[in-house]
Amino acid sequence: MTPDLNLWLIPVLPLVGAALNGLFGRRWPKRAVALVGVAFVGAAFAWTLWVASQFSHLAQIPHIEEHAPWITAGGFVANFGFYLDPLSLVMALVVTGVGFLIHIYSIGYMEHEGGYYRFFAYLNLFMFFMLTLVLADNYLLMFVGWEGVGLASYLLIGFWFQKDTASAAGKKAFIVNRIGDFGFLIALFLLIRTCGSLNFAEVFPAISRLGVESAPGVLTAIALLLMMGACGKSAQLPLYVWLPDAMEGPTPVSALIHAATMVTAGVYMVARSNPIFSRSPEALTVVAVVGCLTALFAATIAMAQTDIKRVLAYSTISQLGYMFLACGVAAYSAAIFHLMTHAFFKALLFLAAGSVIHALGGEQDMRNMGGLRKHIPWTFWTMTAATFAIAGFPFLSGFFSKDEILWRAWSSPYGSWVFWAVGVGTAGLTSFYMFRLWFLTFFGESRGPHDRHPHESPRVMLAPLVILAVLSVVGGYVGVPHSLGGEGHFERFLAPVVASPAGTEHEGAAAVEVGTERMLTAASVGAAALGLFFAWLLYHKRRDLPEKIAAAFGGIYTAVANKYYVDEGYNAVFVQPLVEGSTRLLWRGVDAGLIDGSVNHAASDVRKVSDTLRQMQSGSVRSYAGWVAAGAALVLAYLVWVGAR
Amino acid sequence: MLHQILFFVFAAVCVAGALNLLVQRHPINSALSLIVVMGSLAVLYLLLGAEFVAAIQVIVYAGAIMVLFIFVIMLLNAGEEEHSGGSRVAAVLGYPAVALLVGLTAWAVVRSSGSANLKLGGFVGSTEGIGYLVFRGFLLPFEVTSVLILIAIMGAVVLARKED
Amino acid sequence: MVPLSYYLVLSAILFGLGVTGFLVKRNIITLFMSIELMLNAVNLSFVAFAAHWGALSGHVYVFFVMVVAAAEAAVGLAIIIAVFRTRQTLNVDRVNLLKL
Amino acid sequence: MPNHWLTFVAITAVKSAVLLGVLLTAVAYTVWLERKVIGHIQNRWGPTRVGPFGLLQPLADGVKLLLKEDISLSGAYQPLYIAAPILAVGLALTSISVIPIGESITVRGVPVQLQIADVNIALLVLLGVTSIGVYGIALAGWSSNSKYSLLGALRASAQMVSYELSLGLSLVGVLILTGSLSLREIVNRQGEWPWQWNVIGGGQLVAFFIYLAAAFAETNRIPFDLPEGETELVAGYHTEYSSMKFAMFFMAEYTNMVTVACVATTVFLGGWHGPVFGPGPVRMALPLFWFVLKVFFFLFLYIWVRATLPRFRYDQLMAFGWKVLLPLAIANVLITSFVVAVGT
Repeated sequence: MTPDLNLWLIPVLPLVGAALNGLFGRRWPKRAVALVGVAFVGAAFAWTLWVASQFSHLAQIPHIEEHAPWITAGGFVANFGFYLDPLSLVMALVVTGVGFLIHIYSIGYMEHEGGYYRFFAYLNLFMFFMLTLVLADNYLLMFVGWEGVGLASYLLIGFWFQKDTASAAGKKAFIVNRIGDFGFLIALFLLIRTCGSLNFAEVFPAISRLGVESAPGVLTAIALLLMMGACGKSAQLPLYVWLPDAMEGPTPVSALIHAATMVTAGVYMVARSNPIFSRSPEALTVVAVVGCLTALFAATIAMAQTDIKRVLAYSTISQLGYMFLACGVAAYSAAIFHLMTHAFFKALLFLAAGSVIHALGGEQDMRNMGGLRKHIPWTFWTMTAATFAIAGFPFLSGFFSKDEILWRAWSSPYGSWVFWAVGVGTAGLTSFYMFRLWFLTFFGESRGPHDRHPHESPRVMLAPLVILAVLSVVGGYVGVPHSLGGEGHFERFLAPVVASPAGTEHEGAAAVEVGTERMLTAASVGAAALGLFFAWLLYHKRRDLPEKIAAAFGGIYTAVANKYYVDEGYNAVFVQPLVEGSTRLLWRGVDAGLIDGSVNHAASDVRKVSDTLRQMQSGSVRSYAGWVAAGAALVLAYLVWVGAR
Repeated sequence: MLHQILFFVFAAVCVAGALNLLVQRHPINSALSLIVVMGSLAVLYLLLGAEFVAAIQVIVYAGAIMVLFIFVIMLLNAGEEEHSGGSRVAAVLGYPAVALLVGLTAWAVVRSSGSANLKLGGFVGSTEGIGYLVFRGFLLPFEVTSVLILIAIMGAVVLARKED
Repeated sequence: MVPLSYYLVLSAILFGLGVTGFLVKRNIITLFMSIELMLNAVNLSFVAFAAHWGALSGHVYVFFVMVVAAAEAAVGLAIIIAVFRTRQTLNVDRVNLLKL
Repeated sequence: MPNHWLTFVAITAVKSAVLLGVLLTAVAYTVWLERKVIGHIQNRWGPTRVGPFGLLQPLADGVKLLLKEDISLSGAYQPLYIAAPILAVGLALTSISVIPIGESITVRGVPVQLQIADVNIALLVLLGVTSIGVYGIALAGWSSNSKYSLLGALRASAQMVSYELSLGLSLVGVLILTGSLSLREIVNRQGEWPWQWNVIGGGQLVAFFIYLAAAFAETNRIPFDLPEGETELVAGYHTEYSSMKFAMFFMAEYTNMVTVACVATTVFLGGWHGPVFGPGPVRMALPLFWFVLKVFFFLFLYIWVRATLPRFRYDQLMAFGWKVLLPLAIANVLITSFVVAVGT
């Protein structure tokens, strides 16, 4: 007998918080709002921990709890049901844990902002949808969560809706996500057609019965469409453009939604759908290529950004690219591992960046920072931990997870040395731009106004930083790879979910190539060190060099600094034609010409006809009587005619 | 024989009265002609054995409704009808239509009724029978007409009241 | 012995005269009288049919027609008075506009 | 050949002639009676000069009226001006024809009813004729082309139409009790003694008074004589009439009085019923005597009221008719039908 874990509590607790804050928070003091917002998320976290503690006792994996029927149409059934397996457990822990920390951080960060209750209500709402997404036992419910986090993201990006850029960024995020969702929806339709169900418990066995596709078929189509959805949600090429703009939202939002959790939903979804992807080599290749390109592409942009949050945003895109690269080489556990560590250190980075911004009273431009090391030591040290972690320095969390991915990219049957090379190059770039950020922010002389007095953030903000810093440092030890003397706990834990169909990679790779793996590790560490060195050289030692380099590579630099003009390109290729088309064709042509025109013409025609008919309405009673008499005579004549026949 | 004589006499009076209604220019003469028509119709009703109907024809129509007409004519001091432009529609459509109506009806009636004859005293409608019918079978219509009358009274009062 | 059709034809003639009156006459009151004439013509056929079928309901119908005629006369004459009050005329040809 | 239609015509003609003669005489002497009674009430003698007790006065009046100049008005609408009095008197005389004044008698083997026409729906005929009676007055007033006449006529028609309702409804109670519209039936239902008459035995006392009031109004008698109220309208609808035409209106009014009295007698006071006793000829004559006596009582009441009550104001007249008499009459009908329904 499987114990009832009441999984529904995990998403619903934040929903209650959202409802309370949303409905009544306006009249409550800030302390009460914060308490409600944090308490319900904390409760969800606690419940998740309890569930995790019970996990090993579960008789059956996955553990499914059905609550109520939702849609029953013909043979198709979708229920409100929750699905617990190692994957969703890890995700739920990450989401609730990191979410809880960020909620605490927000208490301090949002202290002086208007709409305090609104912020916490949205944040709780986000938690609800995110947990629904993670715990759903079918694609449809997952899609609800998927759309819901999009909504929450939209609301939070546009939290400062008075700012044009913020509301525009919110709309942009929403619209770009729509494109991905469109693919996701079609994938769901195809799934229904193929499997007759959207329940994971029915879909995956059904998929498993199908063989690996030798030529692109319906599974490839489904996988690619799912990937399209993932691209939208997880900001991959070509749909990544919304994420940098999303930095208009408050920093905790950037940390929670646009770094740690929501944007990883795509990775989660791909990992969740691994039975589908694994049966379509072409789709896997596409995923890997997209991930690879995104990683490299975003990293290059990050190098030239000056806004601290934008650097982190492109970094996020780049790291997400890593995860997709892992997925693309069927190393789902590596992807999830990196997802987890990334959640720790990227959340930490954002929060620390928020702390910096907080310290400087809203300054986000790194060119105006510098020398903050002494002023905000806690922030500095936690940020240092995170920077080293993301750069992949040995024995920090990022090192293990990134190394795992790079190794898989090399060794997996779907992998190739190209993926590895790009990965290593990206790792070097990552190291470079992160240390650039680090040096620009904390070292050298203060470049800001002289009357600036940076102050350390309150404890309520520092506590999450410290916790996350610890996690960033040690978080990788749950999944130390074999080659580094680890046990691969994480991988084994996730194995039941992401077992590859043919069981190809694991056995073959393990013992034979330990040497190769060690070599590769050394290469990536070298790349990271190189990145550190150049950053030190350019942004600490020789401050004049960057300008010279920028001048030397004028065109390329401008292109990179302007994000390769992708936004402008999209604008010219997609947005302008649409606007023009709607203006010329839909508005002037269809609406004004056809719809309004037909209405107007109908009116004027009716007027003409009635003008003619009006002549009958002379107002003369006797004329009316004449008509009536004529009508009566006609009726009578007809009746007589009928009768006489 | 007697029936035929009486019928033709009073039918002639009826038609003459109706024609007079049309010919007379003064509304009061038209009204009196109409009273004559109604009176002779009452006689025809008697011939058809409809005593009660004949009586209320006189009481209600001649005695009440037409009094109302006369009253209004007197009140408004309506003079001779003036000649005003005719209605083309009435002339072109109306008169042929009337001719057609009467002609067709007469033709249809004569053609279909055949040799159905009415005997004098062949059927006498008792007042009691009508009472039973009205208060049993036609109770609802009867009540509805009472409401109608009430509405008409109120309508007449509202319409004819002088606005202050 | 009078055939039923005599009564019916008489009824038709009276009705036709009523319609003609409505078309010919100009005085509103006379128009009303023409309507009454038509109603009477119909009543005649009711009574004739009642005698033919030996059914009293024909008489009841006449009774109802009279009730309706009375109601109509009351309201109609009230309207005539109202019209005369505003337009000082009873000629329908002068009363062909809704607005004064 | 007792059943031949010629016999019927002959008998009817004779009856009509006799009744006409009696009626006109009665009318004439009602006038005399009125003058006499009012005279005495007002502490005068009334007519005394012509004949004993002025008994020949009506004859003299008739001769005078006949011989007076018949003024013809230039402004009058002649056809109706002439037709109106004829209509008035004709209708007045018509209505008396359905009133039964006694049981049928047998003359030379032929049964003769003391009634010109025994109609099933006599009461309806009476009401019909009464309602037509308005036209005489209305047309007279209108055709005279005189404002007094017109005002009188307008008043008269409004008043008569209004009170006709109460008049008719006051009779409905009796009709419910009797279950017939035939006056003969109504009389036969009542007994010899006053407590067997409809007015008391039938519980129609209220109806009787309603009828009384309505009848006064219908005949334009004081206190409801507004159509001819001489102090305000000169003489009302017959202001412009003189000579025989005036006499006709005069006759019509008094005939109507007699008719109304006869109807009251028939419907409420038991008709010719009364204690019958004595030898054969007396037994034959008594019913007729009782009938005449009751009618005389009624006429006396008319005169008495005329000498006693002042005239109503017009709005009072209308208010009384619509707000007092009509509801009372309706209540009477309801109560009577309820009692009858419970009784059966």
